[in-house]
Amino acid sequence: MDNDRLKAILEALFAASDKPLSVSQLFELFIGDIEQPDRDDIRKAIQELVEKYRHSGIELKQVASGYRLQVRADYEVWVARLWEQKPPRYSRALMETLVLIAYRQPITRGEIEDIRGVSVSTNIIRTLRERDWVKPLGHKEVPGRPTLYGTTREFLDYFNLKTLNELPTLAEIRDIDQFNPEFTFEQKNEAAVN
Amino acid sequence: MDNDRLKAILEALFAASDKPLSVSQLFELFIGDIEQPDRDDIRKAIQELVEKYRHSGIELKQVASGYRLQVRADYEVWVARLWEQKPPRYSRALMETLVLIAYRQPITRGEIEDIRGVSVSTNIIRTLRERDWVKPLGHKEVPGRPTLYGTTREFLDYFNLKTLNELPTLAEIRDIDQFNPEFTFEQKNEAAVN
Amino acid sequence: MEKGYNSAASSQSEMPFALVQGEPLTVIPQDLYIPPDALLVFLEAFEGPLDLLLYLIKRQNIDILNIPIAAITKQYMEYIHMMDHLELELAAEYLVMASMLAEIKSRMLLPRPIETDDEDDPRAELVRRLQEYEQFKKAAEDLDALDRLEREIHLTSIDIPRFDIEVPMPEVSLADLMSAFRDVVNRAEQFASHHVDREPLSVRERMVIVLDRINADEFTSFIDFFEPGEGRMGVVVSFIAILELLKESLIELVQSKPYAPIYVKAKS
Repeated sequence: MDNDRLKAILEALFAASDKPLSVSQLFELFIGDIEQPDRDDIRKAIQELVEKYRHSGIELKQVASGYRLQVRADYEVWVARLWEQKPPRYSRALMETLVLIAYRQPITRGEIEDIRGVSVSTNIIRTLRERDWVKPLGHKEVPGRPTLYGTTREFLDYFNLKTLNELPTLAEIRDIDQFNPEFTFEQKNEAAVN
Repeated sequence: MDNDRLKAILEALFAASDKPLSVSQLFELFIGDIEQPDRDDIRKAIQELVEKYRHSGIELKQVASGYRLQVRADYEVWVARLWEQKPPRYSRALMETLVLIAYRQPITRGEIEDIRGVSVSTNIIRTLRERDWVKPLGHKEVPGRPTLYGTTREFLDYFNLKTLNELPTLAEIRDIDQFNPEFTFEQKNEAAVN
Repeated sequence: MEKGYNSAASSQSEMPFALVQGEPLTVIPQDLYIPPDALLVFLEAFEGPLDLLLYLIKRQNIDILNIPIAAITKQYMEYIHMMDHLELELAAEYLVMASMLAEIKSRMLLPRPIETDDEDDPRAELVRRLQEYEQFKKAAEDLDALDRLEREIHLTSIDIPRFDIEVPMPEVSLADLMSAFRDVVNRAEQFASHHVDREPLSVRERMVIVLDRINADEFTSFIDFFEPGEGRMGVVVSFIAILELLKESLIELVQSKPYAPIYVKAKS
């Protein structure tokens, strides 16, 4: 298949699909065609499309579950004027729970509560599951067999990420003994004297 | 405003909008901006965009109420395969929203959210309205004057009902559970989620 | 929250009032006064005891690795007492933290026996937890700042013209709908205030029909809503529907003088 034609077909598919499309999914859509492109043809055409859209209001972006056509964030100011409705807002409690599941998966609700120092409301877990950002991965083999949670591809897709590695890095935790040597020293001395 | 920038913004707007946009509508979206394009700037940029998309899988097409980006009909064969591969399904959240509108109409989005305990996305309401199952009935006289929703004749037709009264009552649903334990709704739930 | 940090920090004076272990200690109980209403909002802004502690520490630019336990405990307890005084429902976690702080404080004051030579600083566990929480609190802010769908990024909504092949619509069966209903009712029962299944649907349906027929500019005659052909039941249903709409302030009834015709219009 001619490369320009393949690009146009892919463009039509990305435009028509409301979900990201992976190279494998795209490959399967051509099965049975006389001129069937192979996976490399598709990858090459996608790269050219990404390039083609580089200076436009749209971008072809790779996220966790494939590529999708999306409106560039740069033009959000004008796009927002199209709609009356404000984007959904999520509470701090929800974002903190989500971030703990993302960085510490698999994690139980109890473990999240330990780190946050407060209980996690059922509503938060329900909202996260309803949004398909979080899924149960199994049960932890401790008394009560609590559910272990992890994040989904949809979570990465929503936050415009390809992999969990693209999440912002965590701040470092400093060790109390290393950063406060005099204090510990004095304490130890005092203790030794008594 | 620089012509390339204007083109990119217009592209973003056409891509984001689910309705055609006219030159006047577009012009109004820029009112208040420091660099406000005039109608002729917009017309010229649109013509250039139409040209830009001439050899692609998408086209910027003029219809009665303005311009819209659409998938080119030449590629319908592949687009149709996309749906064969993945028949569309409604989410659990959409079904629950619909059911609350059916049983509790007239009802506001906020009331639905109170009962469900999670927020209802704008998309859900939009989908239900596009499907013609739900319509706005007016505004509730409380702060913010939220829209009240109810179901339509098309909703009854689709579910083969003459009146809302033919919807089963809660007691009847519970009876089904009791007398047909093997036919539990759980199975349906799972099917709907996947 | 950010606002809270800034305003508190600016009203902060850093005069050390005591030296503990060679470190200046600043305790400013005076600045704890906040009007009760504001306090309520303020406390709701905290995600729990760790968050409150971090706030107290940040406000005074204290190094998290060297928390003046006595001072922080005192301030923390003042907040707890205020919450208690305002009869705010205090999450148990706040009290657990209060006792943890008290314990650390007493262990810091008491000379420690020799056999606990290897023992860590009594504050170590608290510091670890505070840092860990701070780490994820920051991560949550970072995640929130990422471009995301529905906010900075939007999916394209490119039309698909009517092809010969029809775009399939999702299929829904009445059983699917009922299963959703059952779930939602079960859930609503957890909230005592909602009763989903109380009213007969015929009234709800009639309410919608009434709303459909009226608007805010025109008057519709009250009696037009009653169809004698529907029989007694139908008339009663219509009447209850109108009363219900009136109760919810969705419609207005207008009568120019006694015994004059009654008109219905949408509340404008």
